[in-house]
Amino acid sequence: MLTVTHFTVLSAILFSLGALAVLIRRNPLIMFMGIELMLNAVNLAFVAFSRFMENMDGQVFVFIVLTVAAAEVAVGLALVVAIFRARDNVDMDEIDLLKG
Amino acid sequence: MSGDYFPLFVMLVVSVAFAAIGVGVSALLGPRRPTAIKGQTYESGMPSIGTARRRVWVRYYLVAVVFILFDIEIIFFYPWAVVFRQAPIFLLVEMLAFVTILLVGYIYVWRKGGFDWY
Amino acid sequence: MSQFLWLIPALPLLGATINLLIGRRLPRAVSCWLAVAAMAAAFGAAVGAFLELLALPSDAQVIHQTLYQWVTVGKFSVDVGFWLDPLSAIMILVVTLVGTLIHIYAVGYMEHETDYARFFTQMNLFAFMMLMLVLADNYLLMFLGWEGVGLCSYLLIGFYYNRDNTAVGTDEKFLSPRSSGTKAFVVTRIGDFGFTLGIILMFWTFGSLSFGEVFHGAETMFQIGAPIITIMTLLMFLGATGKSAQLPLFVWLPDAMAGPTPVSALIHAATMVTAGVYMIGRSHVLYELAPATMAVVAVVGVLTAFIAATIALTQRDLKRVLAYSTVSQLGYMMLAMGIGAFSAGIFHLMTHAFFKALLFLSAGAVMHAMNDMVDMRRLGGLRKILPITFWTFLIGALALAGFPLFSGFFSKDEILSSAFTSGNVALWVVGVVTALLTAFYIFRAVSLTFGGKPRWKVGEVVTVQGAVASELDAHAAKGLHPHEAKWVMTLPLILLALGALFAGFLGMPAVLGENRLARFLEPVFQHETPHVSAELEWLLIGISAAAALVGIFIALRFYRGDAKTPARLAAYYPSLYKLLLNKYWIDQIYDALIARPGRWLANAFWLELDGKIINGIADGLGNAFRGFGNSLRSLQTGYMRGYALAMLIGVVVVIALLVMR
Amino acid sequence: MLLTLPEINLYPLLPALIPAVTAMLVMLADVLLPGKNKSWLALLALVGLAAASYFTVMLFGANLSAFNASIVADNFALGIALVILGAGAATILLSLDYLRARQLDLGEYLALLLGAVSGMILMALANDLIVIFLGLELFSLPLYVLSAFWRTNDRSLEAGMKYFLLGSFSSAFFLYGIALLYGATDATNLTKISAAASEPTVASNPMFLMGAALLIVGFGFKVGLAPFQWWIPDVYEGAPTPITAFMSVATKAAAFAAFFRAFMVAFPSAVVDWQFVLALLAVVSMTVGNVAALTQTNLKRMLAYSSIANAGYILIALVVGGQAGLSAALFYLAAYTVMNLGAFGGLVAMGQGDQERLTLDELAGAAQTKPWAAAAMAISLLSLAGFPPFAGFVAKFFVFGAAVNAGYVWLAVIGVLNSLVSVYYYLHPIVKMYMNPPAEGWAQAPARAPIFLAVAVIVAVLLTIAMGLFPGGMLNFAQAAMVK
Repeated sequence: MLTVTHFTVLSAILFSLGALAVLIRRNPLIMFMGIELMLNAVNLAFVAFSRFMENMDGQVFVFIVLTVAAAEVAVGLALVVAIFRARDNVDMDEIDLLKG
Repeated sequence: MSGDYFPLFVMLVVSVAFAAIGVGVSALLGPRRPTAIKGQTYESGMPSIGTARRRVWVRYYLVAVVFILFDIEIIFFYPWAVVFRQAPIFLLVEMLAFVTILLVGYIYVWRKGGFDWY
Repeated sequence: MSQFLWLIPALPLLGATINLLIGRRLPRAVSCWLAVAAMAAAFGAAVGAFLELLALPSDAQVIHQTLYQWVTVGKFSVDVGFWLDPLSAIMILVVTLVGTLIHIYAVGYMEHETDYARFFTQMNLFAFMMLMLVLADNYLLMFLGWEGVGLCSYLLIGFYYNRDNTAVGTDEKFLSPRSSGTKAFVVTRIGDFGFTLGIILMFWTFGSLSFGEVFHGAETMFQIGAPIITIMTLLMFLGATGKSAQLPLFVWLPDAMAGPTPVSALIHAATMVTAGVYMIGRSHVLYELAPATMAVVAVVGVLTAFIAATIALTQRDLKRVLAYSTVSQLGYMMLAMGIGAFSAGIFHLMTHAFFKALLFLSAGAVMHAMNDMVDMRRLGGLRKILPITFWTFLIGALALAGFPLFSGFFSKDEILSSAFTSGNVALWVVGVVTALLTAFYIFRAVSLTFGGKPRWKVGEVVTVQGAVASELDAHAAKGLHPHEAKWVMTLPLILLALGALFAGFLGMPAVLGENRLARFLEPVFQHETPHVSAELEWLLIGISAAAALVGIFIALRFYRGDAKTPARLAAYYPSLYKLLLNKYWIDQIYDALIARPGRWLANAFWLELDGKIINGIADGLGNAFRGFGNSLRSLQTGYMRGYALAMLIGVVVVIALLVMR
Repeated sequence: MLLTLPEINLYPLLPALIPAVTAMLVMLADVLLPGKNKSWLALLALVGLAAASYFTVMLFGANLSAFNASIVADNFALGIALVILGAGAATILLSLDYLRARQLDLGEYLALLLGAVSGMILMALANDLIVIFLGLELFSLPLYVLSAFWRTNDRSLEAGMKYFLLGSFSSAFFLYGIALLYGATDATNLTKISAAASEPTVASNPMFLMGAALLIVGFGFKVGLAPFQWWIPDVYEGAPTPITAFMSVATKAAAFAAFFRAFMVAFPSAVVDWQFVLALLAVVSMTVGNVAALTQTNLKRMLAYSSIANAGYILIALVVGGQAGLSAALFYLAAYTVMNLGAFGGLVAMGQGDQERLTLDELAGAAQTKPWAAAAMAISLLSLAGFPPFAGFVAKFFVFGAAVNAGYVWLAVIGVLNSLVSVYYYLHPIVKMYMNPPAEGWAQAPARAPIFLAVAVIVAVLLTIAMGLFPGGMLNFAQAAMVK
């Protein structure tokens, strides 16, 4: 029988994987996918809690989060494109004009 | 609980099997005489040019982004539709407000030339 | 009048504001005399307030005026309010009177300066801040003035910011004005840290910062020797050691001489540096509850007086002799505070303001005549050429030396006899020896500067070391043609000389007359002068006078005409002479104790430091912090993924801290 | 499924709603109305902000709440809203000539700025974690874009990209925290969370504590607390200067408002011992910010580190908590807003054309070439350094005083020590401007600052002085503000 713990653990694992992607990848698109994975891990947690507590709020939150994620995608892609146009390269390890 | 989903499961199996059998049988029985032209990507009858792995015009990205933004708003229509009958006037006004905001964005993208197809 | 107490600080503020906003566009004379007028008007207002105070009965001699409530924290609030009692009355009179005279002098002294508006803005601003400090009715407002005078001092020391070196005609190496300003700022900041902590502790203890409530609370809540009061007073004294240039924080004051001479006279002799003394006098209720602190104050004071006097013995730069002398005299005032002779300390503060301002301004007149050269080895023979300056300097020197009947004699004698009668014979002995040294070094300066034959030639061009002659301004290029200054400079000298001559009669010892000053201050300090027999008093006066006379005599014999005797002495006791000449290597000790570890720390972080090694605590601390800062900078790599990782570590730490607790 | 109709009362939401509507109007007017010169859009935006301010003031004292208490318009929130509206208006004034000199699009800029203002005010008004998250995203997304708004400038782009990636990274943590708290308490409303947390089983639930910790992370990122401060120096340096000014003050105000409300309402100190953790973060932030600022030569970067340090000071007020902490924080935020806007405004005024004077060497002698901008900057920097009698001094006194009153003497002492250290780097530019000969290549003839810019800077400086000399009125107001 699946309990809320299973979902919590799964969502934690997914969240960590997403965070890991941000840390180890250099391409902002992939890092961004990692962030999306983190958000969706949270969505999973929301849905699971909502289901087990029989409280519909959590599911509504998922919609909100999805919308926010979509808006983030729009902004993120725009930034990636702008950077690519400016320097033909989007490797985050080479974007280090600002430091110190 | 799992009983509720049993018909769904049956349907899934049947549909997968149907597709697999169709493709599999035609692959087994059909004659195969490949030529260079036959091996080309199908482009609605047009001759294909260049490789598929090339850069795409950046305007496509804009279309994609606009699509995502407007597409994602659809998810709010589902819960709205589910409860619509319970308070039609109220919910209609709500949705009108929502759509109006979207419309502002639409007009903005349109006037800024986001849809221009040149 | 009592409603118009605020006018006293407001007038200089008005002057500063006008000069700040439109001073550059005003004609020079308007700008300068406006500043003088602001000071003079403030002096007038101060006299008015003083007369009104005198009219009050002596048991209620306080004018308290609250302008408005400034800040409020919970049930406690701080007002912008002024507190005029005999103590602050004396201070405002001194500040405005001496300030006015120095402003007048500065009109002449700065006549070749193009940036006069900036100078007078800052001078007036300083006067405003100083008056706020003195008139405040609570510690927070006093702190405002305290910080403000520090800022003005910093700005004015660095007034000649575009010069790397202001020491004309000498081979000695001094800090540039900019570095001197920074050094002053940094070193006093250490003291300010203590002062701030003291105020916090006070706030925590009494829930108030107004003088009335704090003193009342201290008297009713605490026994003598209460630890919290001792800590509080010690922290506040740390602030005083910074501001009033006491051991071990006095190192900034000699370098502060890089500023224009009127600044040295006003800020670094007559007024700002006495703020620490004033603060302790103002807080005497607290200090009397902390005998341990009082002992520290007295010992630090007398040691400062002695050490600074010995350093002054060998300085070659006239202004630096006076600077060390200021440190030394401030030490006397601290000694007075430490032994509970508060009114004696304030008395000396007052007389010192006159005679030290006089000495500085006279030295400034010498510089003015000698194209800014102050190395005494190249002066000499100026007695005939600068007669007024000579006589005023001489009067100042006699007062400083404690020559009988001059002002410094009475005030210094009162401190010394208080030390003796309060049973601190050791302090008294050191004080008397210091008095002898004082007389010696100041008459050494008199002899070398004015006596003997000129060690310079008419028409000789003196420059800052390494300067190219073609870069000199027209005046300096003409070479030395010393002559007496104009009346705007000599008049203040004469008036200050009168002050140095006669101010002492306000506080004569009982055997000679009456100590009016102590009686005037009685409502503040409630201090009863211990009754001593006339014989003892005569004896003490005699010893003081003898010390002064002996010192003067030796100096005149040593430096009569030529400088051979000290050279002979230096040959006999080379190590002692060298020790004194190098100011006990105090700067070097700072370097070893603080600067080196700072650099080591920086190197430990694999950092490049800019290789400039400057002496002193300032740079030591600065380097340590800068090293720390650089190591933090090196963490800010610009790589976003590194930031993400660091954030993730932060997340883990915060979770751990919160969940584990 | 049964639908319960929510009570719709938009009145308390007006402070956030009006800027949002104005943003849409600006967008429409920008694209629909003809004409090349769009400067009047700024007027439209300012009118919108003024209207929002009017309703904000009208709402004072009413303590309204709406949307099932997920929006609470109490005096604290409204005070913060006023600060944000003022910062928004000042930013518009600072930006006009900056944008024109760089040929950047005004309409888009204004719409994004107004959107950010709306989100910030929503965050300040929110009493529900999801609404807080919505507000946070609503202002973060426009700010990501605005940071990269000068898109022909590599640094601006880099700032936007870094801000975006790190910002969404931290938002994910924040959201995860919300999910965990939701799972632990079955609620996202702060008041309900507080009620649920009074049960020991909930309060000791690691999920609950972890949720609280992740909220600290999210808020800490936005306000710039160490160790979540990494983005601040890079983004502040790269972003267009008016946007840096706006971010430094308005983001801080909004995020701190929600931070305060979340921790003072949802997690009573008896239940979760967060004071110690926050005190630790405050100490680290103050120290890191001040020490790292010491060696900076670029003023924008220096002010970025200073903003980290200031976040630390304000956090002390949260640790103190209660009425005293709240009013201290509100005053501090208001003071920080005016003095930081003054400093950044002076910095904008220093520029010529699309060239900026940002490093200490470039600023040398500015007192001669740009006397008014230099004076404004000098006063603002002195105030930031905590010199009496400017706003910054009173603000610091207020925060440290509250800490001492509450028994956090050690925290106040560390704060004082830090602010003494900070004096060096604040004074350094002043020394450079006033005590150095002018840098080469800068016009000797003082070019007059554009009128809008001048108005914004003068108002900021006058407020800096007024709040220092007469903090009484502001203070009474701050004390009247409290969370219900």
